[in-house]
Amino acid sequence: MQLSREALLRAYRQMKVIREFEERLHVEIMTGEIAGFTHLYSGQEAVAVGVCEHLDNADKIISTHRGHGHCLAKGCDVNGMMKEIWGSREGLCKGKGGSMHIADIDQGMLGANGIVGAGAPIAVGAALSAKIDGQGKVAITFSGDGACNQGTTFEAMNLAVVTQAPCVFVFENNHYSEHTGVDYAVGTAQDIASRAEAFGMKVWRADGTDFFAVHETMREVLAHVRAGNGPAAVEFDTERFFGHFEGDPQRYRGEGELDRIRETRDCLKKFRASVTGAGLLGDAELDAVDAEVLGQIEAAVEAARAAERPTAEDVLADVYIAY
Amino acid sequence: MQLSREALLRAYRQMKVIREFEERLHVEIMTGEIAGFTHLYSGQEAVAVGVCEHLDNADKIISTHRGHGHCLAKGCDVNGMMKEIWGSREGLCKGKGGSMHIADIDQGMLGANGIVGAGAPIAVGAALSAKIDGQGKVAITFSGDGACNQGTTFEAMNLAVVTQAPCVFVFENNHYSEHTGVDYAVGTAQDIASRAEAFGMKVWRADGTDFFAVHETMREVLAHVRAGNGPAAVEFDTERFFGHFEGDPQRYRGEGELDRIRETRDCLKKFRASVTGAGLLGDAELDAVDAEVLGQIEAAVEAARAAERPTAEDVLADVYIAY
Amino acid sequence: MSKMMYRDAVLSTIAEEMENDPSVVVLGEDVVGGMGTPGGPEAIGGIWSTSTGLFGKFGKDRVIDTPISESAIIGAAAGLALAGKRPIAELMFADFIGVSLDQIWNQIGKFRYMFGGKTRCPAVIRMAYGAGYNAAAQHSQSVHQILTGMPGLKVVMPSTPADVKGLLRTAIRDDDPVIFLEHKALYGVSGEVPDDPGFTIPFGHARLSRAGQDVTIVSSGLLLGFCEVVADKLAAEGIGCDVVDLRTTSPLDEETILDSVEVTGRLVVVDEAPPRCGLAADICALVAGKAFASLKAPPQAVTPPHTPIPFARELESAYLPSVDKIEAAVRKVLAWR
Amino acid sequence: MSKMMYRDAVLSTIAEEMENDPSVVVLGEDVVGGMGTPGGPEAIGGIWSTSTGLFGKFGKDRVIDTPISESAIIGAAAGLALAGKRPIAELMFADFIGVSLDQIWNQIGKFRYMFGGKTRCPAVIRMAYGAGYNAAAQHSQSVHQILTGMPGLKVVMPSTPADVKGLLRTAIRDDDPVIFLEHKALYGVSGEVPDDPGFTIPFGHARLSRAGQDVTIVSSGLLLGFCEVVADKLAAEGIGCDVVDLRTTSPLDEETILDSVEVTGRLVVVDEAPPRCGLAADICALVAGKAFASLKAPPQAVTPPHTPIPFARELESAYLPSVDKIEAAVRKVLAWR
Ligand SMILES: Cc1ncc(C[n+]2csc(CCOP(=O)(O)OP(=O)(O)O)c2C)c(N)n1
Ligand SMILES: Cc1ncc(C[n+]2csc(CCOP(=O)(O)OP(=O)(O)O)c2C)c(N)n1
Ligand SMILES: [Mg+2]
Ligand SMILES: [Mg+2]
Repeated sequence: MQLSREALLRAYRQMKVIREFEERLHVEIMTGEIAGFTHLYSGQEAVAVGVCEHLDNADKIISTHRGHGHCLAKGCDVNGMMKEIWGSREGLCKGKGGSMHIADIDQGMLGANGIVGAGAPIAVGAALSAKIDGQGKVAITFSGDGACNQGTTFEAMNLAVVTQAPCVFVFENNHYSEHTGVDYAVGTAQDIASRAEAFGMKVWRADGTDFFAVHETMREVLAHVRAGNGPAAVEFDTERFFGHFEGDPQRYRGEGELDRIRETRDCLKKFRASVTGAGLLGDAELDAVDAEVLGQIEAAVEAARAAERPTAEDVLADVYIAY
Repeated sequence: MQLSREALLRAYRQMKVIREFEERLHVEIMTGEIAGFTHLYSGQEAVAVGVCEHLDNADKIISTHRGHGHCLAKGCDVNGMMKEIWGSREGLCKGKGGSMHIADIDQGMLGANGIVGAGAPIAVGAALSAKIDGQGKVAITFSGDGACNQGTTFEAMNLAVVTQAPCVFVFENNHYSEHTGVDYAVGTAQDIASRAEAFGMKVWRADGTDFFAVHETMREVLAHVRAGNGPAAVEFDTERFFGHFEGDPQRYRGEGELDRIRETRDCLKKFRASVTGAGLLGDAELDAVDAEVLGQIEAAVEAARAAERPTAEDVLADVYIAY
Repeated sequence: MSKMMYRDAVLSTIAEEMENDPSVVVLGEDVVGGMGTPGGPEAIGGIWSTSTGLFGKFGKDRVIDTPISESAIIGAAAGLALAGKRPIAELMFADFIGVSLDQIWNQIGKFRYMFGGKTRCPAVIRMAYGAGYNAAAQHSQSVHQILTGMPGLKVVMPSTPADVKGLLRTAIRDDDPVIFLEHKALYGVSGEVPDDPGFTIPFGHARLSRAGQDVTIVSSGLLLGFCEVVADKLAAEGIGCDVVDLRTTSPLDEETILDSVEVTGRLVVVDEAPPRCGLAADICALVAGKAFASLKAPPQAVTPPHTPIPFARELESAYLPSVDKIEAAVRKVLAWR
Repeated sequence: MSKMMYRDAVLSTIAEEMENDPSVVVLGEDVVGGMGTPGGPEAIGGIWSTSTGLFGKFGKDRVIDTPISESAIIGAAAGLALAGKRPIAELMFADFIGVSLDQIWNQIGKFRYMFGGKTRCPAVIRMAYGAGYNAAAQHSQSVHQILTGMPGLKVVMPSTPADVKGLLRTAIRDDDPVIFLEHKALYGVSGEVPDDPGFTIPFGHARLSRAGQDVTIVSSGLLLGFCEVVADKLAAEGIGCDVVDLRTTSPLDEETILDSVEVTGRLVVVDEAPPRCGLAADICALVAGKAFASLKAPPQAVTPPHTPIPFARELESAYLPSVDKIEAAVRKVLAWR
């Protein structure tokens, strides 16, 4: 289905925000200013955006350790996120969560998650809530090719089928879990989607570096799930452009692999080529978006750097609502 | 493949021992003499025996909460088991384990297990040990139709495929997990075996109330696995004759279901009809086995009743080898 | 007041709260029972009879029978709670936190804090715990000591039907995650329960079930009753025991404990968990740290030994704290010096 | 003696034991690293560099790289151990006991007892624990208090490279299951390690890392070093501290602790776990119970507050016990009365 100019521009912008957010963090992290483990989403933007462009705040998503892209695509505030990653008390989570634990319940973003595989059952719960409400809302869980081996992911798929929960299992196969290849760690002779299918749900597959493929596939998937046909799963083939976490020397990559995927599998480049080729958008307007986004990220970094730091008293706040 | 008279008699005897062991417990439990939760294996004997007749002590099995049949089929001592169930210090586990925790490592019986799904990963470990030893030995895990929904079972299947462990996942589908039907709890549109297949292993299916079907299937399965082709799974369709545990009023059963399965799905009856029909064994020799087994069980119960009771000091023994 | 069993106090409170608040949802294994069987839904409920009839009343969207997948059960409760519902998840046995701990500890217990205080996670996780049924090492355990040690969780251990009623109402209405521990051996015990639909018991308020001047006995759950027996026996000899029923181990009512010890100077803590890093040690340390000057004798813990729970009747009885062992401990602190 | 880092003491000990005993097997996520990638096996090892080179030396049957399936990892270790091997399983972060606790707690820890004492389960489960890396609530936790409370498990917490060497040898050779806790912030710390291939340290024997007459400080792991700093500072003022490095929390060397407190009469326990039902309370209760008459001041615990572990640098520093907080606690017990 043809997207409007506005929708195209918004999708591009969303992907670009994620890309620049991550590319900037990659640089900033080397300065030592940012604490903790950070896992960057660069390269996978088309998945987060292609999925979340179909959702509103009442639809829920739950993310992973590599969560920035999902958060941004679902509408989390760029400044609030940057401040969180900087550990400021003005951050989305007051500096208590950091990169791996960003959440914004009001946006339907139920949290990045440091525990691989933990998100899937939580999404089933959110989907069961949507089922009770009966408004055709869904819950979506993002999982990696590594997370798809965790028992919780399997249990969640079965529970979703049994309860006919409106839940979508989005598998982002970027071929690596930390330093291990998907061909080793996922035993199946076929693919991740086939394994999901064996649990009794309908599955789809698409190129995760092609925004249009993701978006179009998700249209079908969501039509199926919102209509009350139970859960579904999608496997997107995608690429991560950086290491598993910042600091990873990536010696497990093939020769020239990083250059090749940046060259041929870059969702932003592919998007631009496609929309300009089809005459839907021009390079100039995309360049304008690029410039604007760069400015936004620059401003976010400056704001994060200047933001208020938390204090020792903050440690004790917010454990319980009432204790 | 045709079994020898000796093999046929032994198989029948093994099944009969299990049957009479369980039928007797069913009666004894009502007297209140036996403590704890007891889950009886009556009805499923052809699976335990059809599997274990192919194994020697260096092959390992791991069982479930419904473990008596597997233990007996794998060679655990009848008296030692009865004493254990009676909680005697002469029991196989000195009265510390009870019905749900009988093990006999020397027989390659790595334990009944009170935690549903816990056995599968343990079996993979035992299989990895066999792989290191390189003697063509295997490890077998028995799981119910309920246990096949536990995350550990799925993780174990994937790990077995990834590591090409000589492990066999035997699924005993008796249609119920406690009070819930398999059609509800196992989401897949197909069967349990199909789900195992999606993990990348070869699977088989057979009638679990037909000893010959089980035995013949396991011959193929074990030839495949012992030859180094990685793990395999088998789904046996079977029946449990008693409640989930003793005391279960079984209101979830269909009308006449218990009579029907005792009539048409009794592995002992089917075995007898088959071997006498084919002229391989005569009713008289089978009756002789029956009588002998009844005597053995009677003796075991008497021995258990008379066996030494544990004392308070025993509580503190055997936690650590050296502390 | 009505007389009812502990298990019925659980069931009736859940039913009432479901009636009052459409966001309350129940999930767990066999909470309906009979799903997918010839007997059909509710042919038999769960083994503790704590959800009987709920499915018929509230339907399948709010009474969710699950496969044997405890991580998914607790995870689903987490998701329901984050999405605005008030899930009550049932673990059939407390021992099954082993297969679902991450969702309890690292998820439900941490959301509010990790997410900067803006997230509510009003999930109740009920579980049957405790020994006394000869269910052996994997079906008899106490887990409150493990969960009390986990920040973000509230932990409730009612010892009477009335406390079940008042504390479970509070739990369901609480905006924080609550672990609700039901002792298996208490399910069949009857007691008077207030009829007032507004009756609740706040968390962090212990109950003084016996009052005396000579020794403080702290306990909860099944063993509370054992302590009362000892207190009554000693009362006949003119020895007065304060018996403190904790009701909730997190939050802990430090004040009631410390106030009592300030008077008595002597403390016995009776708990069903293993001794190391357990609740008994926790409370002995609290008192030693904060009421040191009042203490006339070493704080005494009565717990099982540091072993798994054995099966045989004789072994399990020897394993568990008994009235005799409690009495001996009390006499020991009274005799000190 | 050789100077080596804590992480290298782990790696070299594993390599030596694998060399000596063909039944020793290693398994875990990325213990090989690079499996199924263009870079190939060992392209990169695990994130802690504690298994580098093992695959090349001992091959894929004895160095088993696993999918992300912690229950299966620990379960497989259980099966390997029951079948006669000596598995060393690695959990990348101690926090992942959440997804594998059943296999640790209800399986590995209980086999020997449940099965009547005839079963050996010589599994070592290594895990990186502790805060200090701003890894936030799900990647920074201490878990020794949880596992120490579980009968059947031995729990080891080395604070120096030499202790890693001696204790890990003992762990691998032990016939019981052992939890081996490696503090993330110590991996890069260097120290002298005995070269003697027979060097082992028995479990249940604490180390007196500083000796003094005035106060007993008990700790382990990373915080031990903080306690030493405090002891050295106070020594300059003429205040003598016994600093007890527990080395193993189960079995616990009660004797060394009690002997010390009998002399000093004052106790400070410094521990990284949350305060409730933690190790600090455990040891305070032990001392209050068994050395009551010697105590001149209330036993004092220095622990983080009862909150999850926050992310930001300022918050994590404020959360963790610090040299200053330890010093203040020591001065407080010294000043008591
Ligand atoms: C339960 C658990 N096990 C292991 C880890 C460590 N870990 C973090 S990310 C990761 C790899 C995840 O791979 P994948 O699911 O493919 O996601 P990707 O990193 O590719 O986005 C691992 C092993 C963890 N955080 N949680
Ligand atoms: C982790 C765990 N969850 C739940 C239970 C309670 N339980 C014991 S047996 C059982 C049903 C198992 O069904 P299935 O696997 O089909 O085996 P069957 O009883 O039919 O032999 C349940 C739910 C348990 N023991 N362990
Ligand atoms: Mg990946
Ligand atoms: Mg079954």
